[in-house]
Amino acid sequence: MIENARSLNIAASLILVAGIVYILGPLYLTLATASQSFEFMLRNGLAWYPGTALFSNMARVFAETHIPIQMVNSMLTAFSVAIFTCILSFLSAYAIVYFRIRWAGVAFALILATIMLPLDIRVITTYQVASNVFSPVNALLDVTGLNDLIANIFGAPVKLEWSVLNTHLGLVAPLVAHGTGTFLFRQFFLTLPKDLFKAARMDGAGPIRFLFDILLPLARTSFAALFVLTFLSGWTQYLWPLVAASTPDMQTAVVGLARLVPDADGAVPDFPMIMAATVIVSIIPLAMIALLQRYLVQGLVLTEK
Amino acid sequence: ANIEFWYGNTGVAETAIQAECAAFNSAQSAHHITCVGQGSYEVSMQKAIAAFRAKNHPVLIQFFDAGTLDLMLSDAVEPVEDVLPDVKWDNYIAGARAYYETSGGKLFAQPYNASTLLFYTNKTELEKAGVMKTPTTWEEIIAAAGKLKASGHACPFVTDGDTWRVLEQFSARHGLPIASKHNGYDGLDAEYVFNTTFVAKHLQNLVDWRKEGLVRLGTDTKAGNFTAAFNTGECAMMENSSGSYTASVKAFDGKYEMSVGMAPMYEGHERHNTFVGGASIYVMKGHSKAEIEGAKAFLDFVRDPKQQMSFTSATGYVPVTNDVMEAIAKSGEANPPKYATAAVGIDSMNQPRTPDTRGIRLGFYVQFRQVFMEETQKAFAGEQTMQVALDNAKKRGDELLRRFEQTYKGVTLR
Amino acid sequence: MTSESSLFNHRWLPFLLLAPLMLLIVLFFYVPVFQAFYWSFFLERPFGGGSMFVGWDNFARVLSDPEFWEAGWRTVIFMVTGSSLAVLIPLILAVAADRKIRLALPARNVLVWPKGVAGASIGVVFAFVFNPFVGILAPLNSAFPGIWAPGINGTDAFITLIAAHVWGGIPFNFVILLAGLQSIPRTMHQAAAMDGAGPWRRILDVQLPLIMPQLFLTLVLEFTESVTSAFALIDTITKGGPGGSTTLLVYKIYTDGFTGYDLSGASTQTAILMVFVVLLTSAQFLFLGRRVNYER
Amino acid sequence: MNAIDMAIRAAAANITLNDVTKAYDTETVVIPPMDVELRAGEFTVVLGPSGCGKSTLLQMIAGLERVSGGKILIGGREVQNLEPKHRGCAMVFQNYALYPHMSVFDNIAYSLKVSGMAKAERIERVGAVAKMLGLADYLSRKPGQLSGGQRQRVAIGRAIVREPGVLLFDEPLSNLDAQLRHDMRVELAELHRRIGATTVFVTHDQVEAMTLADRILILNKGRIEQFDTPKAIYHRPASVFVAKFIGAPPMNILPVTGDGRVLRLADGQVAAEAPLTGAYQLGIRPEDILVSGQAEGRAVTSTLRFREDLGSHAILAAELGGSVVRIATPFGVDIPDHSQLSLNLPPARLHLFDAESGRAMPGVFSAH
Amino acid sequence: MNAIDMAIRAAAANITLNDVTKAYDTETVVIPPMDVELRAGEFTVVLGPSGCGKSTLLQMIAGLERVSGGKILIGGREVQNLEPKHRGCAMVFQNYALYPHMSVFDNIAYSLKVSGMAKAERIERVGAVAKMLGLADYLSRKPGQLSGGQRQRVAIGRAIVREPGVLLFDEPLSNLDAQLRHDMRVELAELHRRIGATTVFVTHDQVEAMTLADRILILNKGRIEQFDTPKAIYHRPASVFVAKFIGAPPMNILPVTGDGRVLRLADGQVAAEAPLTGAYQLGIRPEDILVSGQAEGRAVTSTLRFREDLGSHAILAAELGGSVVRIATPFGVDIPDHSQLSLNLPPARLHLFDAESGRAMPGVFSAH
Ligand SMILES: Nc1ncnc2c1ncn2[C@@H]1O[C@H](COP(=O)(O)OP(=O)(O)OP(=O)(O)O)[C@@H](O)[C@H]1O
Ligand SMILES: Nc1ncnc2c1ncn2[C@@H]1O[C@H](COP(=O)(O)OP(=O)(O)OP(=O)(O)O)[C@@H](O)[C@H]1O
Ligand SMILES: O=P(O)(O)OC[C@H](O)CO
Ligand SMILES: [Mg+2]
Ligand SMILES: [Mg+2]
Repeated sequence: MIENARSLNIAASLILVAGIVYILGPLYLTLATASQSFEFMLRNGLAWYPGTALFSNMARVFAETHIPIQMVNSMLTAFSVAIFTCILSFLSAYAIVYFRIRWAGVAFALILATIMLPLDIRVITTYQVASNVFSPVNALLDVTGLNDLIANIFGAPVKLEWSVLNTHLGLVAPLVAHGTGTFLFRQFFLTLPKDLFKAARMDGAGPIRFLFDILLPLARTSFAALFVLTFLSGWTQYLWPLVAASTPDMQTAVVGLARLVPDADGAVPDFPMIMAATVIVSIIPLAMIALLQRYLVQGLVLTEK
Repeated sequence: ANIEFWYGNTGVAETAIQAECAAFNSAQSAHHITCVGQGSYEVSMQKAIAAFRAKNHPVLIQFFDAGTLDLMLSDAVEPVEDVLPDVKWDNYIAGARAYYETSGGKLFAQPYNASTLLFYTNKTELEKAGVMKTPTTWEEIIAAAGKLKASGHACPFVTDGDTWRVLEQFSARHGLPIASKHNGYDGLDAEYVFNTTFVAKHLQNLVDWRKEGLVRLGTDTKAGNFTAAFNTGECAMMENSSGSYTASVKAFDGKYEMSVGMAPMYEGHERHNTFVGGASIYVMKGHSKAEIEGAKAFLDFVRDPKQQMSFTSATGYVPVTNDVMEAIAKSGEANPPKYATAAVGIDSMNQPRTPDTRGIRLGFYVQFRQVFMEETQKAFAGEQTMQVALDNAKKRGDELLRRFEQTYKGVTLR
Repeated sequence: MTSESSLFNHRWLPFLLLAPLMLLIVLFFYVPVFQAFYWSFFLERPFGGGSMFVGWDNFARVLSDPEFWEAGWRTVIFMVTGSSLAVLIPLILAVAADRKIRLALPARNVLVWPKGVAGASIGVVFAFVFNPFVGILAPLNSAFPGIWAPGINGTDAFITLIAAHVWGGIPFNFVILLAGLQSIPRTMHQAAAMDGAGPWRRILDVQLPLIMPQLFLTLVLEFTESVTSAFALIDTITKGGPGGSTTLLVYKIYTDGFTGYDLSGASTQTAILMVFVVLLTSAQFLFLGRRVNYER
Repeated sequence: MNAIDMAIRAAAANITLNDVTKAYDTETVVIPPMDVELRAGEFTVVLGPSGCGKSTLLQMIAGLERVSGGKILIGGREVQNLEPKHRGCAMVFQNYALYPHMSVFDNIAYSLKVSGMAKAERIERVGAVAKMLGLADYLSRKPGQLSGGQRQRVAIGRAIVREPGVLLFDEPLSNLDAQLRHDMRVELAELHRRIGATTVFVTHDQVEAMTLADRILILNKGRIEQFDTPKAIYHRPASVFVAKFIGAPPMNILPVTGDGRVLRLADGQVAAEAPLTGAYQLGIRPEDILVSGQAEGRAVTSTLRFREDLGSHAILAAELGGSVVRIATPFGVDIPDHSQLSLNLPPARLHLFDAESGRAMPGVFSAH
Repeated sequence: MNAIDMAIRAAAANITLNDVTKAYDTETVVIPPMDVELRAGEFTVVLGPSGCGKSTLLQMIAGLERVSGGKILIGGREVQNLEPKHRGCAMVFQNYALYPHMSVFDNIAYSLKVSGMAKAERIERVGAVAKMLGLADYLSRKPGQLSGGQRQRVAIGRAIVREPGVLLFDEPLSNLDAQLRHDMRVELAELHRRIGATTVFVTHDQVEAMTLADRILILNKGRIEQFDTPKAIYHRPASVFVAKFIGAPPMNILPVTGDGRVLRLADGQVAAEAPLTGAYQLGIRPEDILVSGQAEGRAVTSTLRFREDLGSHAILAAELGGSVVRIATPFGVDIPDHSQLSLNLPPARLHLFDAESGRAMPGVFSAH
């Protein structure tokens, strides 16, 4: 446009500089501190410039903390959350959009409602369920009186027990029980031309063929977006892994990192090492963002519609 | 059998516990123990409760003093006296027994890393400021603090205002009740009374002294944590658990000279015993015979005087059986610094006892500790007066007690 | 989607496709939600056993507890200040990044990074960065002792939390708002330019009104987000202190439930919080949602 | 001429609809009972305004939409309950609905693959179709890399590769620009001449209908208004609806009243002679009105409102008896810019419709 | 007739472009130096294929796009460096670009508000414009609640409320369906008759151009091919480009060779007499070709390829000398379906173009 927008452009540049500094500042300080020695930190506090101890600090993280094994847990958790969310959401959205089922709307509403109450709010009772995933079944048997019947016949009521706490399954499953992915795929399916479906039917494709031959290849981008999104959110989860895993070896890296700052110990926290751990813990998701930023943005934008 | 043991300590103590576990595993081959650190006493207890509900709990768990009543009524633990009927339980030091035994005199848990509150000074700094005699009373501490301040010392005395330190241990050694019914020993219907005792005055003093720059809170310090502030030399005096002794010694590392003594009294008050602190080991219900056998073996192992001695020397925690002092004496290493806390700690716990200084038997007490901290922190921040803070804490604490009472309706104190 | 022609007719396949997710959702969403409401009518013992029906007692207790109201009030304050800042700042950044300036491209990349940093990680970092003695404000503190004391001053602690919350909230809101801005047709700017509105004025008269749907979306999501994202930050930065001044409801529920073993009270508060969140979200949809959707 | 052509020509099947009805919900009937027969090899264009049920009709034939009642026979076989793939129909969609992730070859071969045909045979069949459609060089491209015209050819290729008895088109040209649309139309016409498949082509563009169809089926709210050759539709519209729907500008319709001897316009001028009484609608096409000077028979007077000069001819809009009539001037004839025009309405070019039902009344004027 | 009309008529300014050029980047010149004068009050249509620079030209006049060189004068004032709001132009955009969040009133009043006009005056001005455009009843609606036609009127209202010297339109009708497009065209023509603003109207639709323009400016790759009245453009195209761009179907262009006496088609048939030597392009419009029987002068023989019957007339496609020529049969004249057609090319209707440059060579045949 011809008009002179210099003042605005200068203001915009300044704002962006401020924004970038705000975002990068803490990250830089983290890196700088992570590369200084503990003694340096004791003397000077926060490090404004990088030092040389980054790798020795990192080496200590690997030698002295549970972070390495916890990174493996994080990787497993985040990857499983992402892959299962992608698959289950894809299948459920497929059922909702492409099949004549009278209760499709109800099913979708039930799935979508999960967006409203995040896991953090219902953590106490979710924990309870995770401690015995059969508890609803038991309760049902009790309430319906079936158990009395069973007790009369077999001598004892049915009490099924299966705790998923402190297992990878337990870390993952409640995070997958979420509707965002279904929503995302549903939106995507709705943007596909209906004629594509009809064409496939004319060509003789049934539900399974249509799913694999047409829908799946076309949904690749959505898959990537959702995968990145859920991977990141799986990696960065805090409260759930905090409560669901009770041994350090089952905990995720983010929880392990937070635990590095001692509650009430005599020592001054070893911030250089903690910051080195922060760097290590964040490196995978950050690399992921750097590489797949495009998909992430697509994923975020898609959720709008 | 393979058994698991959960504990809450970190740092020096954690290292010592892990060493002890390793020693146990290498000392015999019948059992194997895995010791899992949970990060803190509170978290350890949370996890234990959660795990127990999920039937996922280990056979041995370390619980801290504050959880005693919750555990006694939980129906989740087997009293150690029942598990190990043949052990000579009266060999355990009186202070620990008083805290962990039922009204019938049955020990519920095996005392493990016992501590009590001690007074630490940085002798070097004190002497630099011209304080030659280590203070033993609050009056002396404040006088010394004044001198330190005058000589330009930024942080004469440091505390974190923790409930255990400023309320429980203070009340005990001054012979003051914390709650009615002898701190709950005589029934679930106890009520808090600390807001009416001398402890209120002491806490008000702390607020005033902080304003004068004589006392600092851990958050006021550069280190951000009161023990660290003392250990780095930033602060000259503190009252802290014997369990942190070794860490402090290591931190001083010849740079400063340190003294430990009994926690300070106010002049004109008769000294009573301090409570046992730290934690003890519980045997959880719901495990196989073999696992119980393993648990028993471990409990026997850690009771061994030799083990206790090395644990004490590694951490500063106090021995829990009476025969250990003799063993230390025999070892010829009776002098500080290695066992410095043992004698003074046991001495402190063996001061004259009243029915109000047996221990604390109050429900949801862990939560109460938080309530107390929350309210007094507001007083330190100047948002309310200390008296209001204590009144609030009492009110909220009583609500906890009433809820506990209701929750365990029909269950009687043993 | 009522048209028969675009649907498969299959009896059991859709059930099969939906079953895995539905099972998980029922098990880990609906059962817990139900359980929270159920427990709020019972008194539970920490180690289990002997749960007792107490009717509305728990609600009466929670609702008459000033701590609950204070935590609730703090939650509202956090939601309002936290989410408005976490929308406002990305909004300003998005408006700036929407312009054709050299910095726009790197900014669009960098501003997404926090999405990869966990709340708990950034909490650890911010706790350090805002440490009154060694952090960035240390110089200020040595000049005016006590001016910045998040360890003792509740307001300072709150500010630290909000700064960290906004930091972590930038990517999502920034991307959505930027997408909204970029979807404004060029001709709309041109029309306003022809009408005599300069670029500053167009921000107010054209850009902001036209991204109302995106603003609305971010605001709604940000509200529920702020209820929950706070947890990791509180747990790593303030632990709810000092003096409970940063104890929001989520954190209180967690500490009451897990640290205080008060499962009943925690469930009751969960139930109340759930109702609150659901009501709030619905209200936002009813009152705001209606106003922001117009055809282009 | 090649094997594919022959096979399709041989397969060409006739389509019979018996009392076919369609209602999406119990309330609104989209297609009331319909009886029609489309002859084998014939090119039928279904024409009608938006929402009249064209696509619905097509999809019922294809099997993409269930019939609510009645029978559909393709090549004498009852098909209304068969799956699409068993009906021997193929379809070309509005935006072609090519599979964007598959190459041209895979797009065309997909239905063969689904039906389990061996690979070698598939390659041969697709090769033949591609050659016929001039796509042989593009087989490995993705649809996104093709021009609009090539895409249409792929869509057609996909449809004919199965050698269907019936080819269905649902507005395949509606999203193209004018030039391409014209070219595609010509190509389609040639293709049909060549392969001779029974074809049903849905559109709402009358030029397409006029130029492609053997017969045009005009739908109005699900009912057949007329089903006849383009010529008959244009020159002998069966109703006012058809008359106004076809032609650009469309036929002028004037309300007239008969006094038993002449038909008068609203302003009393005599439009034509006819021994009728009562209200009627008189139709005349713009190009059939003669402006005075070209006189022939009776003249009426009108006021010129405006003119649009299109170069090849001009369209005049004039007010006559309270209605606006449009007059198309013949090529090269310049009409002076008078504000009063004297118009001739040649009786042979007049169409008469019942005022109420709008049905044509043939036989009143000589042309019918 | 009302105050607004008068004000706009009075403000109408002429536009002069002196050597105006535009290049978006250093490589590609979108508009090479252009000189043109648009007269005050005139309705100029800018016509050309997609990407030829129509919008660019318009936006340079409006001030939305900087000129790369040259001067623009509006009403004699040099404006190329002024902000849009200071140029006295108003613009109507393709999709109208109405502010969806503002009511009709606010949309129209926005420019007045920005310029700081008092509220009372604003209400009055908007009221007058709304009345003139028949929008008075819709002032409180949002654009989303209006029909396409009403939206266009709002867009026009927004443009004229400032009483601009110049009204600019960038393909305002291109997204409408045929019927609405026709109606809007008529409305626009009437509006211009009424307010008489200097108007520049960009389109690539020739019917719009023919029916609306006082003069048509035909652009080809940023160059002016011809700038003249619609009649002149149609009947005296200045180049092959113009000839092929205007008319549906467009003018037939046949390569011919002159031997000094006659012009011969590629197959040797004589197309016309002319004392020329060398290669030329011969143009004739489809409606100007006479099919034998209508004979007049010299005849050539061609082969009929296909015919498209449009009812009112038919288009024949025939092969003549290696090219396809299209012949539009006059209304009502039926051409028998022979495969051999004898065609007359009346000399008065012939256009001759230079084979290389494509420029018209007037004066060779009588019409020019
Ligand atoms: N799936 C459906 N459910 C309900 N009504 C429908 C459905 N599909 C179409 N209709 C209705 O049936 C009628 C006919 O629709 P159809 O698509 O056949 O029209 P059409 O003639 O193809 O129109 P167009 O030219 O716009 O494509 C319309 O009124 C439409 O609203
Ligand atoms: N902002 C721009 N930057 C670079 N090139 C541009 C820009 N805008 C237009 N162009 C180029 O300038 C040429 C003319 O574009 P313009 O939009 O004026 O064409 P147009 O005649 O309006 O086409 P259409 O009929 O498609 O609207 C095109 O080749 C186009 O690609
Ligand atoms: O720090 P410790 O281990 O001595 O324990 C102190 C208190 O007893 C904790 O409740
Ligand atoms: Mg249709
Ligand atoms: Mg353009």
